[in-house]
Amino acid sequence: MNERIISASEALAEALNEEMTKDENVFIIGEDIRVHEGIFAQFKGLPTQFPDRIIDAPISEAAITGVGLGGALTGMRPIVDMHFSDFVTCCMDELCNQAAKIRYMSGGQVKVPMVLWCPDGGGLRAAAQHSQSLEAWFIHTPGLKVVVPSEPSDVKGLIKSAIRDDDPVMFFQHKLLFSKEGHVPEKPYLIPLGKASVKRQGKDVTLLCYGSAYYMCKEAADELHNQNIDAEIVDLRTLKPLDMETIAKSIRKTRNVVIVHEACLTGGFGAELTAIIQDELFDYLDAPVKRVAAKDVPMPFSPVLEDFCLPDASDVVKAVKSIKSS
Amino acid sequence: MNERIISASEALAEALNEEMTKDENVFIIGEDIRVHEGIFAQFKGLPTQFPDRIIDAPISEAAITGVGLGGALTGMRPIVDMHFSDFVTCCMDELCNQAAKIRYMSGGQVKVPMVLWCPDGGGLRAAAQHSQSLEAWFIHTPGLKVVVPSEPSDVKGLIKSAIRDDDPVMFFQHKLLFSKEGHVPEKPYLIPLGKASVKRQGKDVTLLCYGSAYYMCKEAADELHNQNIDAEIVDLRTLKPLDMETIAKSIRKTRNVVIVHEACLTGGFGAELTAIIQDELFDYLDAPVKRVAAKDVPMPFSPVLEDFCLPDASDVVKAVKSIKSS
Amino acid sequence: MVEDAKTLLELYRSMVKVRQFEIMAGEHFAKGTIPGFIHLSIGQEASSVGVCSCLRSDDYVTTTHRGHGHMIAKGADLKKMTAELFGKKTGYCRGKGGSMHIADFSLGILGANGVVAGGLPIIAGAGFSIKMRKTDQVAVCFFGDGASNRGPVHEVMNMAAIWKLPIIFAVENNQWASTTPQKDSGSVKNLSKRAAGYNMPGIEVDGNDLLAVKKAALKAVERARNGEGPTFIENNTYRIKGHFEGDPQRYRTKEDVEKWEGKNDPLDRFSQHMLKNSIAKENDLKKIREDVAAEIKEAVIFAEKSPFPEAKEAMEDIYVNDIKGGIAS
Amino acid sequence: MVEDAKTLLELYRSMVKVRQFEIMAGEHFAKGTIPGFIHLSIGQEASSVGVCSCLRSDDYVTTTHRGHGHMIAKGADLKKMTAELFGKKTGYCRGKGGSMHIADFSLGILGANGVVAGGLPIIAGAGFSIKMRKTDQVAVCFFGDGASNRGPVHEVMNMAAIWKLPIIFAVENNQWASTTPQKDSGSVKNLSKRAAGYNMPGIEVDGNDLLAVKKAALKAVERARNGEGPTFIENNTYRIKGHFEGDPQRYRTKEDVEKWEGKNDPLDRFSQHMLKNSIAKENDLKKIREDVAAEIKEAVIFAEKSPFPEAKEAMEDIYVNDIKGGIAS
Ligand SMILES: Cc1ncc(C[n+]2csc(CCOP(=O)(O)OP(=O)(O)O)c2C)c(N)n1
Ligand SMILES: Cc1ncc(C[n+]2csc(CCOP(=O)(O)OP(=O)(O)O)c2C)c(N)n1
Ligand SMILES: [Mg+2]
Ligand SMILES: [Mg+2]
Repeated sequence: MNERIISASEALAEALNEEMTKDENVFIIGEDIRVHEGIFAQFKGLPTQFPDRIIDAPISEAAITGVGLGGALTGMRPIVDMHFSDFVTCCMDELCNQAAKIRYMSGGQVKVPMVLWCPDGGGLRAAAQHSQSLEAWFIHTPGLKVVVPSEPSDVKGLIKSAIRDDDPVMFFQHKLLFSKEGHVPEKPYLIPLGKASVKRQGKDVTLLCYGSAYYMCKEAADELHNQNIDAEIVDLRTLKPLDMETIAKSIRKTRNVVIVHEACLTGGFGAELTAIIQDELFDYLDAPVKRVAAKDVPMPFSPVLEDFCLPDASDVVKAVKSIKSS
Repeated sequence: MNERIISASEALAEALNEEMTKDENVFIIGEDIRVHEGIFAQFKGLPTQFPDRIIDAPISEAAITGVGLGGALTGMRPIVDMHFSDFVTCCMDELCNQAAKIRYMSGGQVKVPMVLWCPDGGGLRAAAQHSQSLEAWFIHTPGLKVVVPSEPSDVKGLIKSAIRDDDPVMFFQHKLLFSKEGHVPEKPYLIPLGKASVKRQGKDVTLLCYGSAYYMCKEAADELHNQNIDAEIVDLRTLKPLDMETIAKSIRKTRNVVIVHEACLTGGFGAELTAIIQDELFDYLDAPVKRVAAKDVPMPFSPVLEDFCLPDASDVVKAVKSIKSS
Repeated sequence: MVEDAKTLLELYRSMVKVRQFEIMAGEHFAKGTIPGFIHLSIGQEASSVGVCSCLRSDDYVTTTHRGHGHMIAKGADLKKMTAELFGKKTGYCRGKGGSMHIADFSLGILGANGVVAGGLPIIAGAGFSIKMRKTDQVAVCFFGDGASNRGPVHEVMNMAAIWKLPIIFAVENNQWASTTPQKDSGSVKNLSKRAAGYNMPGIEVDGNDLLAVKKAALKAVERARNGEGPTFIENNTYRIKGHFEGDPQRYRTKEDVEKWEGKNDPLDRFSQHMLKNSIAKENDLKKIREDVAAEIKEAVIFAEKSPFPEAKEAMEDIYVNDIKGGIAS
Repeated sequence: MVEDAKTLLELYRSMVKVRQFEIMAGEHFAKGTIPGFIHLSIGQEASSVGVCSCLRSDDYVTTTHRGHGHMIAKGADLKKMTAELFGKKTGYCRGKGGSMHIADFSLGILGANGVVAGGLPIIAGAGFSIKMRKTDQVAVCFFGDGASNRGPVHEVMNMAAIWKLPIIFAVENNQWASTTPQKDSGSVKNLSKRAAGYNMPGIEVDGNDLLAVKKAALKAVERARNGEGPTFIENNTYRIKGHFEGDPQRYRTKEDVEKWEGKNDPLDRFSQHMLKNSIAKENDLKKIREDVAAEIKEAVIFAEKSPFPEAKEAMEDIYVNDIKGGIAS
């Protein structure tokens, strides 16, 4: 078997290359993407390969998002690079009042095949305006789909599906995961939106996670294994649509759930997941659903403080033990 | 007893009048507020009373919110009128990246005594861009406080506290509630942020609600009473900070919870509430926490469609019976 | 620009359509047949018709909360429009949009908008897409004097200028933004003056003179089709009706408004022009008004007879690949 | 504008402080003592010092991601700044802000900003508040050529103009916004040209000539203090260092940069001016540089010796009336 190992950046660049080759209506617009080929090298080779379809725009997030939306409405498949997910605050109207709603408001006259690509998350000592994980806002915005991949192979399969999808997709990729390496099949493949992946089988507790939290859960599961707790890891990959089937199957087996995400706790996606789970699987739960998430603060700069605010594997272990030892 | 009955608009105008009289640093800035004295007559008399402190601005939501923030940082206590809550999309950066975070980012150097006043909600056939209830976004934004009053007396006591509060407060008032009337004491009074109100005592089920949902619960409780179900209504009034004590006390008694809000279901504040409740009160729950909320769609225009999408008292009754008959 | 009589009469017909449609809408709103709120553009017809008559059906337009005129001038179907305003299933948006969200993508009308200046970022995309697809389409965004103070206008104008996008910025300076006079909210009286800050031609037009608008628009359209870039056109006009139907209009006097009626009315001015220059006889014009009245009447009957959508249709049209509205499915 | 020698030497000292502080910061970033990322303004000192030297300590300033110069020129404490960059408890923001969020509200410095153009709406509020409180303070917002393309700039300029707010728009056109040259992203070469669209004076200045900047700023400050309204000043300058420390700068050549060093360097230009006009001797200047070096050294020692914050301090400073970070309390 040909088990190729590449980074998430390479996986992304490869996927984009494939999709842009396949469909000449796909283009990428953002700020300062041509020279660096993406600050995480995630667009490597694309400016050379597709000189007219990698677009450097002025610092004008509203207009840039408008190019995505207006482009999508008129025959293109734009990918809008938000640079850092924190800057979605500069184009919320274009995203949430326009892109998310125009299909519905027009009675289904039109499709909006657009990807809003957002590097997000903390750990870079980049402080409060460059470290957020904002997926929960968009979960609460009907009309948008939300994807948050973790491993390089997920990145590749999901970005391709997101590009081909006819609805606006928010695609969040954690800044620290671009350099992560993993197996990525060489043949083109798609991962459908709305399919979770059971990445580790276990019988004692279900760890529900996405994005950077997957790696926390992976580490935690190893540690729990040493302590004779057998954790199952479900990487959600897509938050909207959500793969409730896979989630339910796992919970019916383990009867214990810990949800992990890097976004701050209050009002995060973990809240919604918990609400659904306790409603649909009430009788299967041996313990309350536990949530592990960042502290409810703007992300601080100093390493000591940031490390304290971000969740990590030990928090996951602690949360599991709070329900598995009771 | 002098039980004066006035509308929410009158209660608001009175409260604003009191606070503006008391503190000359309070001003209101918004669009088209002087001539109409507020489209819901909620600023009645103020332009005459305080000609220099009721400010009509150009259609520039980012700059207007900036006036609020910059004013708050330099000695004023601004109230920013968002016109319709839907337009927060035009100033999310000023609200969520700046106002919410500046105190924290500066290490506590400064206070941000600013109120963002937002009429929200549906039922006016105003369609997708004029009917939203967006409080959940701000619950997930550390640094902001969130208030959603229902009855006229709450409006008065809470807006006064919000104005005096030294942190940025998002104050959501449902458009259809301005004309609702109720008892409002004549003497000035404050209702502290973070205090829920048990508005009806009951033993069978706790209805947690805020804003327009309070009136749905009130109607539902009457109906449930006819069906021999005794509902307790807890009007949260403030979502952040949250009065978990009052909530817990009620739930420990009733062991059944239905949460009601007008915002759409997925990712709404009901999710967070559910997650906290099932965690902290797991053993007190006889049934899953149920949520009643709007459908997960952009609000449609046609009355038939809008009525279908909005929650109402009958949905609350149905939700209660789904857990109280099992 | 020499137009033959037939063309001119068609322009008149288009203006009459807008006018009569809106009069009808105002009446039905007052009666309660039209829910929600509506904004009429009566008195601004020369702007919508003057600009849109220069466009092909594959050109793009974004409009505003005050968009009936732009829609109709671009060729929208009166029946579907009326039905939409009535909230009916047969409306343009199946009853989901209403006046503020009407659109006809088959005619390049990318939507009215409930957000002031909401159409501008969209037009940037339409213009950009034209450039990428290398067609000779053009893209027009209508917006108001009030809208001109919003940030996205600046971003889009700059972007259109640096990339020479085939965009026409058609601002309708009707002197009011709700209760706010333009002179109080705008730092320049003539918004066209701002165009220079983007290296873009800025033209000020008597916006109630149909042919003047058309002349300016034709030039801008030509420029755009030739890949020479955007143009900013300021149509100076006046909002005769209240901001919304039902507006008590305490901010101005009846006399203020009257100055813009009668001989300053764009329809009157254009009919006078045609009569004076013997392009048409009063009878021709009358016939047009009657034809249009019949058409509007038909549209109303269509709308009245149409059913409301069924409640469950609310759950359709959210996603292309439907995820059934809820997250858990 | 005749300045005495002492004043001029103080201006020089201020520029030297900025320069040496940033050289130190670059070195410590390279060493890893400074976490995160930092943006240096080396080569732009005439702008920060020229403008801020016209201000009183109760005047307001908002700055940017490239804000060390503005901070120091407005009088910020070098120890607290260094400690903040190092992430220490004794820093301006107790380690919570870092380079991108330094602020000193006691000096009217309303914050650096991680969001491009993020300071502009804040300055609107500061300017408005001055007007309401009827003081004669002024409010200055620094921003970049890249920032000038963002929407809020437009909104705030219009608002400042109609209300005659005492604001100075100080754009530092350093010809680059990250990898993007100003000529590719801006539809006009001279951003000051846009001021006319707001009925606002727009002045273009040789931004590396300290006295030219100061002269323009003084005039603008006077205008603002007198209630005559805002001014737009464009300081043309150049970003000598990369966009951020560590920037490989593939978008320009060494030669491009060198043109702006040496005799075009603002510090060199100003010292030459003083030497030529016998305002100061080389020894005076040297003494200043040495004094500043000692001060910087002290600041570094202070920062190095300072403790990191304790982890639990992360839960402080969120709210004034603390709700303990969590919702359930
Ligand atoms: C972003 C935003 N802010 C405020 C409003 C409320 N509003 C609707 S129309 C309007 C006035 C618009 O004036 P103008 O752009 O001149 O258009 P006109 O109504 O004159 O056609 C306002 C303030 C809105 N819909 N969107
Ligand atoms: C709203 C927003 N968009 C993008 C960025 C990323 N970014 C940071 S600095 C910068 C360039 C700014 O250029 P300019 O305004 O000219 O300032 P300079 O760096 O030249 O001082 C960009 C694109 C950001 N921080 N905020
Ligand atoms: Mg107008
Ligand atoms: Mg620059």
